[in-house]
Amino acid sequence: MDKTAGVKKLNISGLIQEKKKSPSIGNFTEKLIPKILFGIAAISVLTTIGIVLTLLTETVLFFKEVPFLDFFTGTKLKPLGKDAVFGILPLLTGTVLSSAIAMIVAVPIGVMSAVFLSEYASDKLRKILKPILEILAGIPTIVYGFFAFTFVTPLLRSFIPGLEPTNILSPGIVIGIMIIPMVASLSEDAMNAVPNAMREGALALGATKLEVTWRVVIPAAMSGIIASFVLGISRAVGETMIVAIASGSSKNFTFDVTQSMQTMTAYIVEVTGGEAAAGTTLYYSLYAVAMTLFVFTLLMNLAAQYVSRKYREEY
Amino acid sequence: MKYVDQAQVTKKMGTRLFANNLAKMLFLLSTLFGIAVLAVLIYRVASDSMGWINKDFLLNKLSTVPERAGILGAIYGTLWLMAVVAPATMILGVGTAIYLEEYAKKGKLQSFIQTNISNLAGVPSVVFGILGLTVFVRALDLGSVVLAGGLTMSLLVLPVVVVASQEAIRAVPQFLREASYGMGATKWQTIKNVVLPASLPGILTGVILALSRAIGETAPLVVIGIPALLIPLPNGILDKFTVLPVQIYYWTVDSALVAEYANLAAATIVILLIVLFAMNSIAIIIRNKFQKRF
Amino acid sequence: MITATLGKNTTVSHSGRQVSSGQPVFQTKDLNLWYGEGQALTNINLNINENEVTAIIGPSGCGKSTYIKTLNRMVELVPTVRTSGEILYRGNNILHKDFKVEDLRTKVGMVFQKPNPFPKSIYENIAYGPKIHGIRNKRILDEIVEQSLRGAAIWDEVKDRLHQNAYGLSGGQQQRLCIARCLAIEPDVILMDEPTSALDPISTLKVEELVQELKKDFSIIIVTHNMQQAARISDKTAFFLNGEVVEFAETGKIFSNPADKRTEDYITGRFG
Amino acid sequence: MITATLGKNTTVSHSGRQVSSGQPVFQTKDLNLWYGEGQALTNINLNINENEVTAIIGPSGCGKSTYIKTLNRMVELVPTVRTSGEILYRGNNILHKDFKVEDLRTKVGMVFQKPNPFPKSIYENIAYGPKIHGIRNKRILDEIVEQSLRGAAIWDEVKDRLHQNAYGLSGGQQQRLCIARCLAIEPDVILMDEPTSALDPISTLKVEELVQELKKDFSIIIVTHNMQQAARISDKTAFFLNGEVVEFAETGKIFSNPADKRTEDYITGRFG
Amino acid sequence: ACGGKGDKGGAGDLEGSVVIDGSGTVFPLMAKVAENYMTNEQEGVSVEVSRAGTSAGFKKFLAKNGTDFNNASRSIKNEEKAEADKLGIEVQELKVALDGITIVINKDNKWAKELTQQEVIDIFTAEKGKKNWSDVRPGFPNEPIKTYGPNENHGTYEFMFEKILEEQELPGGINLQQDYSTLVDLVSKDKNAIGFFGFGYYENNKDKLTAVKIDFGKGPVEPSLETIKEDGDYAAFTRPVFTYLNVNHAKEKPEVLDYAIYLMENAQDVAKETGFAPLSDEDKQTSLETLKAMKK
Ligand SMILES: Nc1ncnc2c1ncn2[C@@H]1O[C@H](COP(=O)(O)OP(=O)(O)OP(=O)(O)O)[C@@H](O)[C@H]1O
Ligand SMILES: Nc1ncnc2c1ncn2[C@@H]1O[C@H](COP(=O)(O)OP(=O)(O)OP(=O)(O)O)[C@@H](O)[C@H]1O
Ligand SMILES: [Mg+2]
Ligand SMILES: [Mg+2]
Ligand SMILES: O=P([O-])([O-])[O-]
Repeated sequence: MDKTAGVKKLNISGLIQEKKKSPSIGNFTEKLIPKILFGIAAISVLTTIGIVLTLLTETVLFFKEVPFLDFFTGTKLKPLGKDAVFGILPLLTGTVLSSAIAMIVAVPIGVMSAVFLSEYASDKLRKILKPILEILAGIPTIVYGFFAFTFVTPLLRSFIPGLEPTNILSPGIVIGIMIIPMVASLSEDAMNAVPNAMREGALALGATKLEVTWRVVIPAAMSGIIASFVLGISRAVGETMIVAIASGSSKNFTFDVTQSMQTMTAYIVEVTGGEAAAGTTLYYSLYAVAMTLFVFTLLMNLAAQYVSRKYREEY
Repeated sequence: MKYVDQAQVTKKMGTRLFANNLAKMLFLLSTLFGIAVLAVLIYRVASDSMGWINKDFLLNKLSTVPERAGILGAIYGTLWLMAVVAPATMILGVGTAIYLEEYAKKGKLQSFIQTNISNLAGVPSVVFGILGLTVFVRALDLGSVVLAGGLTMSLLVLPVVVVASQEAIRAVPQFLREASYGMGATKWQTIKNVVLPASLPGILTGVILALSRAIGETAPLVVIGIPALLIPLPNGILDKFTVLPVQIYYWTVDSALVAEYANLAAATIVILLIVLFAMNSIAIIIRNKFQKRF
Repeated sequence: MITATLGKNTTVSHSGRQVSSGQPVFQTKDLNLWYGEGQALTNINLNINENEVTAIIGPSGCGKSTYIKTLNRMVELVPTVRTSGEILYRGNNILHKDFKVEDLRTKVGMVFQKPNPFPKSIYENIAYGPKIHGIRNKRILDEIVEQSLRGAAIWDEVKDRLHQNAYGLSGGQQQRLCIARCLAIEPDVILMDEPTSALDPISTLKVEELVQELKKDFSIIIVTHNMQQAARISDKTAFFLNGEVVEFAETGKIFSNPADKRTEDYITGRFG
Repeated sequence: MITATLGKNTTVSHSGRQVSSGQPVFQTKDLNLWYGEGQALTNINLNINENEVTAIIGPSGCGKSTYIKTLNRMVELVPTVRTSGEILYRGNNILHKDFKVEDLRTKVGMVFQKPNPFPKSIYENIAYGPKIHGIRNKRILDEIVEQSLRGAAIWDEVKDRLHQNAYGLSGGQQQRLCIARCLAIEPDVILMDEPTSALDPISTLKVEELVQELKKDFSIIIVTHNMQQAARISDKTAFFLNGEVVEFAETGKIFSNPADKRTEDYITGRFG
Repeated sequence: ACGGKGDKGGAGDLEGSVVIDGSGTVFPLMAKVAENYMTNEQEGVSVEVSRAGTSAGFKKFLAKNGTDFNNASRSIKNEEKAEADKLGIEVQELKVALDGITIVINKDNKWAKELTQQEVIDIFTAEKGKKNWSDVRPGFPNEPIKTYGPNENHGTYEFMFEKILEEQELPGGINLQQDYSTLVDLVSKDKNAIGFFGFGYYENNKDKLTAVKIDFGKGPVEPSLETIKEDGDYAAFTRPVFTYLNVNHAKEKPEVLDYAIYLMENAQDVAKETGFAPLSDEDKQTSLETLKAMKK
């Protein structure tokens, strides 16, 4: 081939036709790829199915040995030893209390941070504060666990003398701190979505910023804010390492937050970390607890999606 | 007739403005609260680790003697875990995203998969641990090795990668696809040569964020079972392993026995946080550098 | 405390306010305004009188909105804004930093280009202003709501659905609702920034009639792109160009016999 | 394999292709097209000839883009599209479901309204087409790149920066790059959808000259809003209105002596 | 290849892994031996040690592909032996060292530094209703007793329950924990706490805890490496600790047997460091001979 491009021209279309004739797998690939990709996409669905199936099969076995009602109304949990008793209420109270404490911390602070960032802070300040808050969200939970155990608990014990060395209060507070960025960022998104025209309308009536925020912005952003709470609860309920480290493993049925308590997640960690020999009731109880946890968080997530979709304000 | 008494309004204005200023302070304090906690946390960890982070700590294997203990095994374990999680999430996450964005018809199936993914994102990590224990460790009989941990972790962080990749793919302008189709390219050629390269920065950002999540997760690995004492370094994905956060967990729990373990835990936390900050910075750099090129 | 007062058709003004038409409510003296580096208003001098409708016209970007937003200091929502000069509202310089904007805005109401009701019920929209200003009594609120809605000529259309969301109203109704919301705090002056530009002709007509009605009780400053509208409803007209007041006079004079060539060019549609 | 053929200035056509000017490349028969429920094209009948420039004009929304996108079936990217009728490309019905669109698009290139280079180097932009069609040889690719860039009259401007990102080029250069990219697969027909509407006058002129040049080797169909452009560069002109072809004739005739009243109204600027 | 004391240098020629679970009491000793083995003897062998507790460990030991060793702070039960037979697992008991159940109290507890054996039993059992310290002995403060101990996964729990408390019912209020570290922590932070676990966990946390001297009838005895002997003054609370070897594994995997031999040869030195009383030489030699016999 002589190389004087520009004078002599390549017959490109000829070249392309030539290539086309040679047997190619192109067509085959083209048909195969979507199928492969569908298979890959199906894995996420399979994961969910996998979770449900593994939990369900063993849970069913569990309920053959422990009556459903006894499990959900039992206030006594003594999973080890000869005369084991399985009542989930101690775990439920532990979970509910730690999540409730977490929300008591996270909701006001999260929403107030969101208000500050979205309504009061200048652009410059927001650009500095937000990423720092986001760091808080990216810290591994084990680090919070360490923090709760070695710092927050001793700190609290210095002015709550009755506080046990492991208790549900301290991890509850720390879970709350961990959730603050999530509540703040989702609530702020919701507030940012409120059109400025609405704020102007209120300001023009002589409202102060606080009145605008309280009576216009927050009501208008309510669905998003509530969704952030619901997701926060779901996170708090599912949180594991902080409670595993800092709340102890006492299975007493109590509402005293200064006491050591166990959550559903910490129970799972304790039982799998110790003994999880297949076939025992103890082993099945793991799945029953996990199933309860899964159903609970699933409902929460669906609720959050529902709230933010259904009650999205029309403006 | 007037209902609004201007004099009254003016009189009350002071209180209202005071309330506003007070609230503003309160809101500012709330925001600073989170930041203050972060500062305290970092300060505590840093001061507890003071003097414990050195070359030996990074290069020694685990030991029951605090002065000799190092985290090389946990670093190896973390790296091997990433060697499973990175490709697995990349393939699964990006594949799912491509399917949902480019191939799936908008409809029930697509929105079902989409809802499923956002629900999966909310499943507690211990539940993934149970799934990994039941399926990978027990049913597939892998044992609690890197591969089992890695696959468990991949499923856990999958939603992060899927959502980030979907956003990145959606951000590729339609006109680039048209340009490619216009040249006679097939759909897959277009995706491979145009869509994926253009969305790569966004995808990478998502993958890095997912990996940094995986690096910090503890619960699922504790659930699938990691020995309390494991000294040899893992040399492949079928070896037993430990990772940084699990090492922190054991040292924190045992700090009641050996006080110095708390320092080792703090030192390991510092290393872990440095790794995570570095990863997140890289993600931010990639995002900023390649943003808005079209 | 609650005395039945003026219906829609009475021409008596609000009790308790001195009525001496022609008295200035706003006196603007050498007002300059910058957004960051860019000057948006230059040496504005303008007196706005009580119980008149003052129209502000001018091409897009000439500073009309900026000017009326300065009158209730809403312009400050843009963080980079700087001003010099004075604006006296009934004798007090509102640009002085000690002046309380919330007070000012209670007396100087504003209606925006796009209707912006709150995502609340019609009732709550109207009651919002009185409530924040401390009126809590349900009976009084009820009366304020009715009076304001009547004042904005929308009472008959909404009286049966007071507790439904305001977003169920048509655009024109929403705009009159916003006017009613403004009336509910019984302002002294009402600022309107192109209040009809987002509305259909019939709704526009209704709002225009309403403005004519309101002028008996309030001083009104209205920005409009629509020359005919300015001619129809205003007593005085100010023509802005590039951030300056080119001409300010009786509306009749501006439209029939403008002093400035540029005014003439603009109102005859030669630019803008 | 590689046969040297006609240079830039020869009027002989590409080897291997029958050249008998006036022979139809596209015959459209009773084409109807719907987006979902809305019909966008109605009973189109149109023959497009080889080595001619065919301009398509008409007011916005009349279906011009839809029509030329049907010619390479790009219109199918909208999932709701349905068609009836036939389009024969060199005798084969391209609307038939067995027809391979990729083959069609290799022969029928397209240039879009907004320049849309890939976010790759200039070289890679041009090499993209040949590569996906299986040409991997670096030497051949080099030649194709040079030849195509020369063909699009942009070689001299970019030859020193072939490996820089195409987004560094000006809008006009980008558009010629896109034309070059299209030439690199040596299509038979080139479709252009308002190729100059995003460009400045000088770039527009360059592209117009290029079209004149290209017509020697390719059949060109160009959609334009610019009547002068259609008159300057096209041989035939089709006037579309509401999804129908109102008139299709020699460009000279359309612009000097249109048969249809609506065509006349349009080209004299009475609507559109 | 045998890893005797002779060939030092840590460059052993064996490869593979040894999996050990079971007793938390034995864990510190076993972990140290394993660490020494991996650093000094066989670098190629991975010895991993966990601490699920004796009973929990037996469940993992007596399973298909079970662990190689199970550490135990009690001897194997009959039902566990039966399970081993059923699975065809040949089990070899190896006595490793001696431990004394140590009753610990908070450092601030200045009243209960000495208790009689019966008082200990009363404190940890329910029927006697000793809810407050003052119920135990007049003069003790009128404050609630908080009892702590390892949970049912642990051999220590069973030893306490079966041997010391003679299977009397434990009160519901006892705080049972999985991890010994947690127990140490809880007792060290709770003034009214009283708990029990192996001597080693006390020995290594002397600064945080006080060990109760027990009066077995001949005056208070403090647990120590001297008193914890089979014929020592603390003998009533003394128990041997074991590790159980899966002999099938030992025969299949040379590293398992090698480790067992290393363990028996070196455990006694490590025992003292970790708070265990050493075995008699006789016991040690018997075990070693049994193990060496497996080599063929
Ligand atoms: N937030 C802002 N930041 C910077 N410049 C602004 C801002 N708002 C307005 N401007 C500038 O100030 C000038 C006057 O704007 P203004 O909105 O007052 O014009 P207008 O007369 O109301 O125009 P229109 O008729 O389009 O509403 C314009 O040049 C505009 O670009
Ligand atoms: N993706 C689509 N979905 C539904 N309708 C469409 C779509 N694209 C175009 N249409 C409709 O089809 C008709 C023809 O559109 P088309 O884009 O072909 O017009 P056009 O002549 O190219 O206009 P313009 O000069 O503005 O580019 C229009 O009524 C348009 O609204
Ligand atoms: Mg304006
Ligand atoms: Mg078009
Ligand atoms: O952990 P244990 O020694 O009590 O079984």
